[in-house]
Amino acid sequence: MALNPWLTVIIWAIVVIALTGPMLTLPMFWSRRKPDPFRDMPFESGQVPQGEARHRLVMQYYPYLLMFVAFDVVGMFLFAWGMSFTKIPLYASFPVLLFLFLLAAPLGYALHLALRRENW
Amino acid sequence: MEIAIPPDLVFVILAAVTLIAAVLALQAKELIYGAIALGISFIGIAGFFVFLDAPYLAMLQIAVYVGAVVVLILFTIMLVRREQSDELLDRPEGGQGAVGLWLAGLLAVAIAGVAALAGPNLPAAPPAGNLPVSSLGLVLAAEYPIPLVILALLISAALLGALVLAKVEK
Amino acid sequence: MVNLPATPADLIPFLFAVITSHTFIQIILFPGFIHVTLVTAFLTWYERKIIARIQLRIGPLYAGGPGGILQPIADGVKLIFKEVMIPYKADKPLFLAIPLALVVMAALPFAVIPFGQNWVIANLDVGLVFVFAMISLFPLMILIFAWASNSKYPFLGGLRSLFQQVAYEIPMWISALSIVMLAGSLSLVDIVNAQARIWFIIPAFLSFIVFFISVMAELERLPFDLPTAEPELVAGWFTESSGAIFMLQFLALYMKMYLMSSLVTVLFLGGWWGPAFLPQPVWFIIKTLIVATFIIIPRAVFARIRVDMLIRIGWTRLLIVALVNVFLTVLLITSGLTAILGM
Amino acid sequence: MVSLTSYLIVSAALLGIGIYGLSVKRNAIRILFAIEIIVNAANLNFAAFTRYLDPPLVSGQVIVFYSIAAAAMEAAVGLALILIAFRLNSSIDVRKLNKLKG
Repeated sequence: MALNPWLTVIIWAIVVIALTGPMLTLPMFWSRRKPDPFRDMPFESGQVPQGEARHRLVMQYYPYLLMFVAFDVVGMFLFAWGMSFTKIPLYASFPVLLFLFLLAAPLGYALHLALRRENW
Repeated sequence: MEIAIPPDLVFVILAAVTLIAAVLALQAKELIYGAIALGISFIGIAGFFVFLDAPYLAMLQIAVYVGAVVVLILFTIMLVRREQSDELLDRPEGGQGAVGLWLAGLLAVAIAGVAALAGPNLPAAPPAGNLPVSSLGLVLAAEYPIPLVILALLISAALLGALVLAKVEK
Repeated sequence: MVNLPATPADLIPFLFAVITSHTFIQIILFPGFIHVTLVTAFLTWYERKIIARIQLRIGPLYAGGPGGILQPIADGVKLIFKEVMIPYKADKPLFLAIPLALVVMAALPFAVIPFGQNWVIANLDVGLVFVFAMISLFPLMILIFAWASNSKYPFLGGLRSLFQQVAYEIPMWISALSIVMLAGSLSLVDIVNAQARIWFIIPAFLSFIVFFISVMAELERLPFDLPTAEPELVAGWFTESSGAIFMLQFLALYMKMYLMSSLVTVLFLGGWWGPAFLPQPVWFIIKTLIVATFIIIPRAVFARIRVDMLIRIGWTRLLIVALVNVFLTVLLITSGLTAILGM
Repeated sequence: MVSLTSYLIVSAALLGIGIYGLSVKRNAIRILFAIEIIVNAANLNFAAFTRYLDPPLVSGQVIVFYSIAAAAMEAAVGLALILIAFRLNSSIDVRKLNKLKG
């Protein structure tokens, strides 16, 4: 009776899409749809929207995104090591600890920047 | 319940999704759509990794590429985006498009041809389940310590460089 | 083994065999779709009731049943029949597709959550990483949705949501690492089985704290609900959604809350383990609801913090604590204390 | 069972798409897309060969691991560079970034 678990995951995804999709598509049929420039206007507390909506970007947090990419990779490496930590001899874990230790330098620099500068 | 789904069918669907999304990533008019198509292409590759008995790599692919790199790309696109200029920028000049197409097509056909010619001599697949997930961590930590340390240096250097580049100048 | 039907006469036995099969029951009924949506709907009612109690109000009352427990159904029916409004110049395909994708992303990890020894849809050997990979797609979806709605409040809210989830994802992963090291496996079933003697909250209390705070921030619950801060941003990244779109986003958010509560239960609170007079899934759901209560209560108690403070806390305090915790776990395992604790 | 050849053909097609993007596109972000596609084609090859060796060898997966990590960092640095180029030139057309040309 054992189905391949990945196949079960795919069936589960299909079931979810098949059962929630109608919630989105069916209202399209019965809901009244009358285009009206005032109702379709973006919400700005009753004001008429001015300017481009997609241009107010906060540049100041960009470095955090860069750190996120780096530590995403590090996290995945640590998981691969962590699940076999009890199965490998202890000395084999030293490179990983060295790996973490080496990463402390950019982390420290980034946090130093983050704490010293008020802008990010 | 046992439902026999031919693996070839799943493979063909995956390949079609991956390749079409990769083409769209380069050809979509709007850069944002291109980035989304790139993400879908990465997810297709993750599907191939599941097929190839490497589920951990598939999860790594989704978490790192789709969850982090595509987010960064989208954010950068929103920072540098300007209305209408993207499309003009990507239209090939003169015969450039044709030359590029020829070059790429020739290369791809040559490699695929070699692969197809070598096909009968290539090994058939051993039964699945020979690659338990935990063996990856075992090999990673126990057999490749030096690359791990070099990778730490690489990540440190890249992160420091990127941080210095992206520092807000006053 | 069920043979595909050859003649129309075989169709009914075939369908019967499919419907009564274990996989089908699991996918549709118990750990599957109906259970997940019902508990999610219950959570929305439960949250409103709890908050009302704390603030000396009564909360939902009129929608039938004891204490207005049918309120979520009334809300759902109302939202389904409302008009779907798409703002001017919004990116229509993305605006419609992202809410559905959010629900799918929130529902997919339930496939690997074990509600009992045999009550798991798919016991993947990379279960924990699968959950994290799916959760990491949320910031991307929210960013795309915020961009697609072409309006200022959703865009600002979406960016805040992106940075917040990005800041708290890494501490969450690294605090879960010590659980992986203690259990020696990524499969959630193995992780729960490793807690038969002692729950991991005891040897890994520090990572429990970090994980719980990160979960609060990932769920954008209150002290950390900046992306939907009502006074400044109206409703954050779902300001422009209406009708069915709003319902799907709401469903996805509460599904994610249920998911994260059950993840805390699996990782730290011993999953389905409990005295044998109740069946395993009941223990699991009781524990999960207790965790959900602790996630809900701060909303009625705390005030909101500033966005730069929020991000800075994630990167400076929690990440450092999580990394220190990894070293502590290494010491714990190598010193043999885990063997004394009977693990 | 799917044969190794089909994986190699898919990977070759991905490589072709990537090379086309590299040689034709002028937008720096598109060029980054093309590079990522090429790296993915290589990763697919490694994973396929690892799986089809008998007995299977985990080392190929480890190589993919390192490759994904390196490609992610490459994207981070590349995007930071693109951002700087945009701030200095207000354009991300790679053909306009030729100030250093003598």
